[in-house]
Amino acid sequence: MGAILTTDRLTKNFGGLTAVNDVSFSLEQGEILGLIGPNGAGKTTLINLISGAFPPSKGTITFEGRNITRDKAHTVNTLGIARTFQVVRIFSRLTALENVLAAMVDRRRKGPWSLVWDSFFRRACALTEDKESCATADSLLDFVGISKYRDEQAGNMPYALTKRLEIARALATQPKLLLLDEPSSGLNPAELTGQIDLIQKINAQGTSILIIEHVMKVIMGISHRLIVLHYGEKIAEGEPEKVYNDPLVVEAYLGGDSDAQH
Amino acid sequence: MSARLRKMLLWAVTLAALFMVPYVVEDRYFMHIVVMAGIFTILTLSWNLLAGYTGQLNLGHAAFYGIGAYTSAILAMQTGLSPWLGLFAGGLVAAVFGLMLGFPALRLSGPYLAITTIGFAEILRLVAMNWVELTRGSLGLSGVPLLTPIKIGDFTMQFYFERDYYYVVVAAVLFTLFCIRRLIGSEFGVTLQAMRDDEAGAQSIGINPSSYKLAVFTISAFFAGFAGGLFAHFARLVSPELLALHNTFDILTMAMIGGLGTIAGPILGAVSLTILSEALRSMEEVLKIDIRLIVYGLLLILTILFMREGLVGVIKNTWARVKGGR
Amino acid sequence: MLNIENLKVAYGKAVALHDVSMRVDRGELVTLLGSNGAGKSTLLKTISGVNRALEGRITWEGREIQNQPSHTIVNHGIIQVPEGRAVFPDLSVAENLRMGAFTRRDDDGVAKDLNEVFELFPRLKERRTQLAGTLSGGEAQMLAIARGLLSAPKLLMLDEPSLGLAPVVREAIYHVIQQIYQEKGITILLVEQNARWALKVATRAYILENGRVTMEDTGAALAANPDVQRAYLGH
Amino acid sequence: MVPVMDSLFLQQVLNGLITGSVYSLIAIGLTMIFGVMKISNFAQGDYSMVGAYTAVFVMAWVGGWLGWIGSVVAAAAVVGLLGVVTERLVFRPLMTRWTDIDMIMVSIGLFILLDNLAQLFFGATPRMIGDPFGGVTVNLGVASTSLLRLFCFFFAGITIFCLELFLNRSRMGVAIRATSQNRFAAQLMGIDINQVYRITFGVGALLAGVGGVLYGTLFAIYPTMGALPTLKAFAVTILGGMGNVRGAIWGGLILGVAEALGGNYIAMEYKQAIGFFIIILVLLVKPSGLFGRKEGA
Repeated sequence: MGAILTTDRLTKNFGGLTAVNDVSFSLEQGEILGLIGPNGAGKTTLINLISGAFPPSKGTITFEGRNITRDKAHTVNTLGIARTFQVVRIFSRLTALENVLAAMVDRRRKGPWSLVWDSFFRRACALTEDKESCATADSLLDFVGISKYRDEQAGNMPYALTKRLEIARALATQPKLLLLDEPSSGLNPAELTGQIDLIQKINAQGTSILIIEHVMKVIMGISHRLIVLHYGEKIAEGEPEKVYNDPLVVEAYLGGDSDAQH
Repeated sequence: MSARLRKMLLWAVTLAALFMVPYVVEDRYFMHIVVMAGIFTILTLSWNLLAGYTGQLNLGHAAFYGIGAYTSAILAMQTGLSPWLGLFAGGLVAAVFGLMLGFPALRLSGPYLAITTIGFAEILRLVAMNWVELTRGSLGLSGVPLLTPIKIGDFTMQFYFERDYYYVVVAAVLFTLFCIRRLIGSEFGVTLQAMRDDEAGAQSIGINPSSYKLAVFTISAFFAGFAGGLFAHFARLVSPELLALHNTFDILTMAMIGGLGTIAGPILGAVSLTILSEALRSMEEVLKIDIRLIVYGLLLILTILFMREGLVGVIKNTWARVKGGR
Repeated sequence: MLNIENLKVAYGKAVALHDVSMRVDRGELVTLLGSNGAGKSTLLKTISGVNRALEGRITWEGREIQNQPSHTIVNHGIIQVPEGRAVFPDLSVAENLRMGAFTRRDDDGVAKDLNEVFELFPRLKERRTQLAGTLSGGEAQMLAIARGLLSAPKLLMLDEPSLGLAPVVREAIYHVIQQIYQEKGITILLVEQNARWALKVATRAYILENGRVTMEDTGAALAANPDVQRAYLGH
Repeated sequence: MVPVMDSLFLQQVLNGLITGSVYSLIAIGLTMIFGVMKISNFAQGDYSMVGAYTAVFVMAWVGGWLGWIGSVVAAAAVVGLLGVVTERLVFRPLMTRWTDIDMIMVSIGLFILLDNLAQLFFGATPRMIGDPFGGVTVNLGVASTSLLRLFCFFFAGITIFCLELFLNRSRMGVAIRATSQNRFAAQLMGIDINQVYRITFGVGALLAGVGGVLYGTLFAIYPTMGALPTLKAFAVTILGGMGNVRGAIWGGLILGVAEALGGNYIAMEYKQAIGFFIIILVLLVKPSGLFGRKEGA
């Protein structure tokens, strides 16, 4: 046990706006940590900072004892952090299977030229005919429950399922930590339940998870702990029930009013 | 197994048909056109690798073609290097330039990349025009040696007539096709397409877009340079005209009309447009005007407006409809 | 005045609004609450004719207006003040206001409204010649609202007017909104994060969740409803 | 030696400014169209070509300085109309489902089409626009130039001034600027976006047309002349920041002077490449252009 991810006084400014302000927290090995907060609180920015989409203005990020503050997105992924996006970013002209296959390449060891070499001298035929890789990819599609769409172009899949495809793709990079940015946005209630099950299943396999979610039913049900951001600052942290009833959090969500009674 | 057998049979028939062409058509002018169609097929395939599979619009592709042609010609004329090696040397030198162009291209996209690549080609064209000691300027290098004969036992293959070059160019197209198909089908190809569809998504699975873009620029340039070498030893004349913008525009028109981001598209586009343009040229005697390029421009516009997936898309949809209709 | 029936809107394959029905009557201040991604902005954009409705009807003063082009909607007097203070950064404050009156031909009326707007927002008068991109967040929000007022709205739709503003500035904006409603008598459809304040000033309110209306009542009743806290947090 | 150098230097600067003002004019059209519609129009130089040929015909018909001014007006009308028509037929259908590549490609298609239609109709022989002032030269003390060239410079200036008036004073002009800054907010103001597109494209083409007459007055006119103004206009636009009208004015003058000086002091052969050297440098150092803001997040 122990912290797998730690951020120390993380700050991000965009022009004059401070999107994330002095945020420190740590995520324990095997934990599901929920990240909530009102619209514009800086949740997605925080995930972008951790995943290396852009560097923080101040502060440090440590993953498994290694300082990853300045690492680029692709490096962060090869170290063992995978993510999904608020608005899905799947490869729309590739099939579901190819989406997963693309993520399975062991990029810790292989660069482009090594893949070029492979395509002539290692692989007998096309990647989609490689039984071993396809078996692994298929099992991932099966795991998230979309094997029916294996050979469908991802752009033609129903939206709810592309969110699952994105998770399968992230899992294909064999992450130790998974960052989920609103995995249930745009889903209907029936689809929500499936999504909760899936996230718990992933966690049960030992993957730590940081999840942004605005659907309370999802976040309260699965998080071991919650962090609340408001105006880029961390205003509460702890057990879901405790955080949920924290007056400061209620205030952040419902808004203050000069003559409101507490 | 039968599917595989059918595929092999199809290949055998295609190869046999390709082999027979010079025996059926003996017209030298026609064979000349076919050879040029082959060279443009290689150019179009290589341009499409960049534009169709990584979404990078390179409008300076003709520069690589020219570099390959000059390299191979100069090596053969000044050092006596075998033209066969020259073809690959031309490809390699073009690849080095491709890598060089790749670096600025990493930070640019859309119109910025388009104009930078045009600038790259135009600067090199001016160099070819003005470095007279090496290139003989706008006169060009004439008398580039022919490909040297190949001896296999008692049999000697000479490369003198268009039909001889026809076999070379068919082999070269097949070689290019083989390489590009292998690349596209592999992990490398899937990675490129992933990047093209969503770069941030690609980074999130550990793809470093920069290094892949550099690799594709280099590979794409290699094949263009290779095609340039073929042209040099076939036409025996290399001039700065090879690097001109209109060559790149021809290439992109062929790729778009055939079908961007497919393998069959560039081949279909290059072959059909070459044939079309010859048909139009023969009509010139009747019409008294050259409407070849007008048709090119019109077709390019219409393709983008009404058939985004090009001829390949049209064929695919028609096929699906015929099959569905049954 | 505005009536929405069974509205369905989607972005590509993602359905943003399923079967939304609501109405705004003349002289009302209606509030639309809901968490991030519930579909509030989508609803406003669809009313404004920027997004297309797949199904359902929007009627304005008895006439169907769904999927009319946005400039026609503005001509009807339905004006949206977009989220994030979307002013034109390289136009001056005066030019921004002029764009607000783009569809109007009554120059005298515009001049009169401009004076009223400057009374409401004296700071904008001071900064008339300044580029809008150099304004502070609060000033830009004021400009966005002022620009909306110059369009001569019959219905003013405010999308998250207090988003990302410091508390003091927020209070000022609230004050102005109440002034616009009470003194000018303009009908308002308000999307707001601060549920407590919004419910206090609203005549009626809707709660939107995952693209569906889940509650509807008077502002006071909803404010008193113990479930609202839960509802608003997303149950 | 030094005074000679100096006067040569100033002479080149003057020549550069005159050519540059024409570059500015053509580039402003390009940058406006990019700013409002995000279209990189590679056929922009062909609008100039059409403008130049319009002038050739009007001059043949009327002649004299009246003919010259008449040809500018005619070119503006003809090319403006051409712009409106191509916008409607070629670009508008792509506005809802465009990608950078599609837009660039379709404009390249238009470029190939116009280039070759011109060869068909006008023949390959280069034409000149005759000098209505009969080759009178003006001595400005330190440098001299023909009255005609000076006239071109002032004409470019006046056109740019009129454009600035339009963009800053008229309702539609401000609406065009507003749309280029925030399309969504512009829609909410009741601005008819399609009308803005039409007018922007019309005005953008019109400027290229007028620029074409001036370009044709300074250089030769031939059917494939459009490629150079297109490339120059792109160089200027990138220099000044894509979508930035003021940037294009300065960018044009800078490119004109840089070419004149570079062509004279560095290497005449590479004069046409100077623009490319500059833009490659600019793109590597400051991709948003010398006068550009950072592109918004």
